[in-house]
Amino acid sequence: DTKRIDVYITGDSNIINFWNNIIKPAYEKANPQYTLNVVSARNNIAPIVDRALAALGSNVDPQVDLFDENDPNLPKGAIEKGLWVDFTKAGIANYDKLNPVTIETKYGLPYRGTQVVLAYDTTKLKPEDAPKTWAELVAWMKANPGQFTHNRPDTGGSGGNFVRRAIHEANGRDPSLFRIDNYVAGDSDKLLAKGFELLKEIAPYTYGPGSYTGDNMQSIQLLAQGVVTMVPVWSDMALDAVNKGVLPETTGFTQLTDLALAGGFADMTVPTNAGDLEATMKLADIVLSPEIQTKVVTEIGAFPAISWEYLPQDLAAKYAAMQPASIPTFPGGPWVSAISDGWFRTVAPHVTR
Amino acid sequence: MSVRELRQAGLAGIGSSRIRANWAGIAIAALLSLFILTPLVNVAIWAFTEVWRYPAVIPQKFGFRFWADVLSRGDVHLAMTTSLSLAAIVTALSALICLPASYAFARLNFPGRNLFFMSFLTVYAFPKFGLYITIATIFLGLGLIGNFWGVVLIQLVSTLMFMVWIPVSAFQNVDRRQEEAARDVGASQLRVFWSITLPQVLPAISAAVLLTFVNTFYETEVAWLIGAPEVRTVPLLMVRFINSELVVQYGAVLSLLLWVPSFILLMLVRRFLGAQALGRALGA
Amino acid sequence: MATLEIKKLSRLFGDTRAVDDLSLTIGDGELVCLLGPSGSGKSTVLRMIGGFEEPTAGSILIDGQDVTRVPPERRPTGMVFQSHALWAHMDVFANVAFGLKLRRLPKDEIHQRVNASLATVGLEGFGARKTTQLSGGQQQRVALARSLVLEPKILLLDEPFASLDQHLRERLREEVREIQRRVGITMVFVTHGQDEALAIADRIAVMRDGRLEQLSRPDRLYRQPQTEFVAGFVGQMNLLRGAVRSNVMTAAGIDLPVTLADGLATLALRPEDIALERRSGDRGAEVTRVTDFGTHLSIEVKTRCEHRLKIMAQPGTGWSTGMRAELSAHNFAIYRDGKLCFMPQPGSAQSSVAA
Amino acid sequence: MATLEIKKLSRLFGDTRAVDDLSLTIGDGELVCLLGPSGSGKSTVLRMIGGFEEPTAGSILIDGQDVTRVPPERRPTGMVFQSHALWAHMDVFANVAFGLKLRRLPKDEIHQRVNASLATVGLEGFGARKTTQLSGGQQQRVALARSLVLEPKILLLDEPFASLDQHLRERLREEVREIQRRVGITMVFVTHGQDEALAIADRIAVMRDGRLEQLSRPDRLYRQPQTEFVAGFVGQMNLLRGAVRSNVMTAAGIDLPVTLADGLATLALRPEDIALERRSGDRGAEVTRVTDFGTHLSIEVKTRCEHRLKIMAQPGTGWSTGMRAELSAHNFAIYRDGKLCFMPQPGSAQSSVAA
Amino acid sequence: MSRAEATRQDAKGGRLFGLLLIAAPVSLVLLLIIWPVALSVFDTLTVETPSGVALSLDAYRFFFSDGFSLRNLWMTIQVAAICTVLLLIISLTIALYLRFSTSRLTGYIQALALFPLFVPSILLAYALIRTLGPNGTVDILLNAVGLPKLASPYLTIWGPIIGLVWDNLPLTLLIVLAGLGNVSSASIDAARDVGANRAQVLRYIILPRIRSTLLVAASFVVLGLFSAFTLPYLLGPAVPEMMGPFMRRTIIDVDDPLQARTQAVVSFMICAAFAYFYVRSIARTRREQSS
Ligand SMILES: Nc1ncnc2c1ncn2[C@@H]1O[C@H](COP(=O)(O)OP(=O)(O)OP(=O)(O)O)[C@@H](O)[C@H]1O
Ligand SMILES: Nc1ncnc2c1ncn2[C@@H]1O[C@H](COP(=O)(O)OP(=O)(O)OP(=O)(O)O)[C@@H](O)[C@H]1O
Ligand SMILES: [Mg+2]
Ligand SMILES: [Mg+2]
Repeated sequence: DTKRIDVYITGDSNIINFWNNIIKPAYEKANPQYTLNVVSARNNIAPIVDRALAALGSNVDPQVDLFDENDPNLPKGAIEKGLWVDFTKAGIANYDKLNPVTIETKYGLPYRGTQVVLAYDTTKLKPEDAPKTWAELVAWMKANPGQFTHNRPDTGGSGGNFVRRAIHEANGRDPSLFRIDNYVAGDSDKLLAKGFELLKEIAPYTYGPGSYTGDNMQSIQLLAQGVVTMVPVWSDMALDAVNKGVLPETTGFTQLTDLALAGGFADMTVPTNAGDLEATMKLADIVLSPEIQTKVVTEIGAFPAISWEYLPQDLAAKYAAMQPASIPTFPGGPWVSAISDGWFRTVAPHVTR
Repeated sequence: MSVRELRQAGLAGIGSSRIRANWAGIAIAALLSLFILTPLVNVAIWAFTEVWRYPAVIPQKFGFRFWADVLSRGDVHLAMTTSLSLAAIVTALSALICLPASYAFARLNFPGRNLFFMSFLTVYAFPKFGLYITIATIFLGLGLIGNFWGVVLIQLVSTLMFMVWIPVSAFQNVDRRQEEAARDVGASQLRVFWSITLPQVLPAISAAVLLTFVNTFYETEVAWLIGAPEVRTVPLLMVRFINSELVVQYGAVLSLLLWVPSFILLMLVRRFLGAQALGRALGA
Repeated sequence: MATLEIKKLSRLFGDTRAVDDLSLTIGDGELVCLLGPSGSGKSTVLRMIGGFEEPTAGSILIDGQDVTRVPPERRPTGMVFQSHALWAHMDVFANVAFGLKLRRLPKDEIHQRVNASLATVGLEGFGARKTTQLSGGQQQRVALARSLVLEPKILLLDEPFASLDQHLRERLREEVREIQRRVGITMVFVTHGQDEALAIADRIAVMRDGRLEQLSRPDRLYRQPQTEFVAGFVGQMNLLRGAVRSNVMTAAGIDLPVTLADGLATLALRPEDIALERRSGDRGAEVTRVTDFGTHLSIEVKTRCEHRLKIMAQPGTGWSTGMRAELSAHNFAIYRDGKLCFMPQPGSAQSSVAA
Repeated sequence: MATLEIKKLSRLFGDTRAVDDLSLTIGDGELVCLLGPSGSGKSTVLRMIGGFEEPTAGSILIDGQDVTRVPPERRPTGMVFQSHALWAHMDVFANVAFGLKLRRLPKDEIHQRVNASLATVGLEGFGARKTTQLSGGQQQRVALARSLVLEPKILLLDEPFASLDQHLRERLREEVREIQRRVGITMVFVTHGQDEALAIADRIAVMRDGRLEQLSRPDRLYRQPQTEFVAGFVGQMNLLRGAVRSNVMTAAGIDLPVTLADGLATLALRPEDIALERRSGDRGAEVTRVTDFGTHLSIEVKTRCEHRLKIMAQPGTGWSTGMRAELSAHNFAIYRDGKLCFMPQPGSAQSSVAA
Repeated sequence: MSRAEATRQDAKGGRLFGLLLIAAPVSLVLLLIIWPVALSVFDTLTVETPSGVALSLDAYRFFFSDGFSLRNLWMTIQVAAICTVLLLIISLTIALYLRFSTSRLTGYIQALALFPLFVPSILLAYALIRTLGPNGTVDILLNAVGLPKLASPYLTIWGPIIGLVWDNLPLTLLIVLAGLGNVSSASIDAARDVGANRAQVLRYIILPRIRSTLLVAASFVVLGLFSAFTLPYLLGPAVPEMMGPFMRRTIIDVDDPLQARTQAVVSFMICAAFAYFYVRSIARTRREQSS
């Protein structure tokens, strides 16, 4: 009889498949007495986290061992209550291999990085004309109304990071203004509001106008069906889509060069009341191993969380080009709700249809 | 009157109103077909499509590739078994506790009868999300979260209204005289129920059972909020296929797979539904 | 076959006295009809005998045994319902066999008894039919067979033919009577059709407002109704308000010798007990309508004092509207406070009537 | 008031010939009853006259105008339904007023006409009642008022009193007849009760399997039924199979002089046309049952050759079961192939009968 | 024990027996619906202060002064109203045809109208996106015959309306059909007899007669619409959103369970009003049928 480790995946199906097809066999081979249970928690992570929090202090098993991509700062007070495992003290062998820039909090364990890029239809927009800066992007949108859309910032993330790029743009393209610990209600909201002003300006030129899609996938579908010319997408997902033929070969990608769209590293979190903490730590360790990290690059087209030096040489050489010098990140925590709620309240209703 | 005359007269008769009535029928049938069938047919086409990009009227490439993919996926099989056993268990339990209750509502007099009867409406009247959030916190303490039986419990509650109301109106429609006649020839109360009452309400009960089964099978929110991670049902899989699967066709294939049982069920219960079991139960 | 004794039976529904202090004894093999207007409590009595309704007071004895609290399935009674109450999910055979099956009789015997019973009601070979494939009359007969097959001591019938048409009703009524004679069963038959009661009953119990008005043989009920209500309810009757003065009853301009104290009274005259004699000019009563029923004429006349009377005459007697006639009665009854108080000896009183 | 002419009317339901080549003319102010067994097509005829059913063939003329294809709302007919079909969401007044409102009459006139119409049916002051607060008879009268208020040329009534009890039915029947006389309206009245038809109709149309069997005045229908079916359907009749040989009709041991060719035939004898004479010993027919209906006795006898006959006798004639009697008929009819083929001249033939 | 006593005991036994039989489902409702609902309501009406729990209407004050929330509520009401009207019109048309036609098409129409009962809403959302979505099948066909594209209802208020109408059609139809079954043909014939044409028959006889049935159907639809989630979420616009998705986003994304509960209670209050209509209409129809 084997014990079960429950892993909740926030990501799209490519991530789920990655866990199921790559990590799960590796883990179960190394730890035959355990089975890995991969659960899709698509856009619905909060109740599960609440559940773990509620079970804290009782001896109830919350049936959660690991979240593959979660913000330990949510819900408020979870860290103080001791919900999350502090990885600096968890004794994970591969922890030291982590690329320091990827670490945002000691309660999160980064394991893959990705960025949002702009995917577009090369039959309608020549690669040489693709916008390279925010200003060019806005100009293009105004020249081609209805040809751009992104998904709502509460789902999926590609749209959310586009929104965050607007906030960066409105605040002098300085990502350092936004840190995990410097959200102050009121003051910070003013910074965000400036970004929302930019978005309001382009809202009339989005598809619909103002018909923001429900998720990453729906944006890709609109692009695939030729409804729009350009959407922000997660780089790994979009590549996968091209491979699978969902997006035509004629799909092009571009990144803003003045400041890239925000991306980031997925932080695994582990609740301290997980059923079998030791086995879960073994899992975390395996995910950070060079073998799996190599697969992160080759299988899902993402960036490794550990430093390139631990990965095969040829791989580093091949993908270094695609990897920008830095991926601007946007902190989670209270910022997430503030951005999402703010966007819903100020930007989305702005367009009258 | 000769046959020819008769036919002429008949045609004249058909002339005005009968044709008009049938035009109405044809119009209704056509519009309804368009409304109901178009999305379904469309999905059916997608299921056999490999590439279909605007503006081609016919998909660029047909194929069965995704069928093999879907059919070989372990999660599909697992979800199917989970969903089927969940629906079967919930339906059986629901029938077990609701049928005696509906008999009591229809035939016995006890204090608070009407109030209790109407209380089942609350199952339908309170927004599910608000409700499940609260229930989830209660369940957590009971260890029912992520538990198959927790999901069963909540699903059971959602089935109560149909499962009580439909049989109640059926029981009320059974002629009391028939039951008395059976007692008259020597049947005990229990025997009367078994041999006389039950067979007559069976169509309505079948309708209720099938509806319950279908509703449970297709339920999404409970399964997620209460059931994860243990309970992964087909609709949850569908949600995933639609929201986060790159390949559109997975959803289409799964849809087609699900419609086969739906269609069989529909054919099965159409007779019972035609008997107005449902509408009357809901108070028309 | 059994005797049935009902003692001071009452049944209240809330404040309604559906049955009120009713006593009745029915002999072995007798067929008694309960006759009365709608709501008079007939069904309630029957349902109490069958055990479907509990008496508020009083008791019911079958063959001397008190069955007042015995549940229906253990009473030796069988009931045929107005709505026949066949079980639609069983075929004819199963309907009739159900009671026998409950008694765990051997298959062969069930078969044989069901078939015999179906034969009794003239439905041989209908066993495999669905009940919905039967006409109304056939369904009623199946209901009858279903009760008869159990050989109940007492058979109760609650307006079994009310929903059938006239011809069918007459035929079935005769069949029931025939079967009753043959099987010798005790029967209580509820009806609100007086013809039916007269045609079928050994004795008739007329009910009104839950109470028993009169219990008599049909001919006595018809010829000697003990109350004004029975007089008016059974058969056609001309009821005329009037008064007695010095041993003469005067009503509607008719004078009749009686032996009664003075005071108000009601004169009851059967249509067939009035004779008409033609008068010329405008003397006598005026014929206002003549209806030919084939077997007899029904003549309506209007007397001088604007009373309307129905009179029965032989067909072919040539009466027609507008004619004038003098009336004479050869049989009558006088009621006071609703009770019979005077009736001439047969053949004695014959009085000419001025109209 | 109007004349109604039906010409070669037929109606098929699938393969069923509900009405089959029926022709009929009804005069101004006449009341014609359609009489026939269940399923004979009476309602279908009526519904075609009212416009609720389309004829498969044939035509309907009202006052000479072809209305065969005119929808019901534009026909000058009014219909009273068996189930009275009152609109439960309207009060009595609104029910009666509805048709007038559709015609956009001024309020005052509506008020006055509705009240007059309610008065006609004896329901003054019931206007504000809910229809559910009325008794069955009152509901039927409202239905009648609802049709009458529109002053239809022809009033159609489809078994309007079938669901009411005997006493009430008789009273309403007379009221309808009264109203018809007063208003002078043309009426077609469907019934399957022969008494009702005999009591109310100017002429009776007997239907069978969608065809017209006979259309006559009630007395002629009763005394000279033209077909064996009519003879058996209207009133009680003893129908005895037999044969004619050398101008003597022999049936059930009865010999009667006729003038007919030899061959099989059916003898029809009304119960009231048979006289009984008492015989001693075991000669003659045996009395098997005597039922006292008050106005008459119904006697059943069994002849030597096992034929059963019904005979009507005066009450008080003392007949009882087991007696022996000799029968004689003073009126009879002979049918061959279902058609009347011989009837003695009134008063001529009187034949003693051996039993 | 005397006989009378025995009878009384029997009656009492019957009552107890009745209560026993309904105990299981009723206690389920009490424990899993009424109790959590009461908890939710209690939550929204109180705040935790240092001195304990105090009554407070703040949550509601916020909801009813927040334009955004109100706009979502208003949209839900709009969608519910439009859906209800559409559903009633469509079901009434179909039901009238089914009730009064003898044509063979009735079987087909009925089967068709009932089919959505067996299609989960998630599947329907998927199918509608493929069909009515931008450059979906309808657009493809329009384009093929040279017509201009459809303004896609997808991601507008009409997306959920079409989906919800589709989804709720069978139940509404069944209720209306059952109601029409209570209108006797004779009463319609009688109306035509006194001169009412088809429209007038509908207006004066059928509609008044099935008024409470229509109310039942409408209330039932409205109750369902307020908690509808899948269809508005997948087919509807980002803003305004219907109460179902709004509640979900409030709890999951905005992480404000209190407001989510407030939203639920507000929806519930509106539903309760309709539930009241519903119960009253049922009582009325029952009364009418028994008389
Ligand atoms: N279950 C009951 N509850 C309340 N009152 C009842 C009940 N059954 C009968 N009654 C009342 O008792 C009285 C007698 O009813 P019952 O049915 O015995 O009359 P009936 O003579 O059979 O009439 P009908 O000829 O109409 O069948 C009526 O006033 C009736 O309303
Ligand atoms: N709508 C219909 N569809 C099919 N058959 C019908 C229809 N209406 C009547 N019939 C058939 O036509 C025949 C005549 O029916 P109709 O109702 O006219 O008889 P009826 O004389 O009025 O009988 P009843 O006395 O029972 O009312 C019957 O065989 C009946 O089954
Ligand atoms: Mg009764
Ligand atoms: Mg008829």
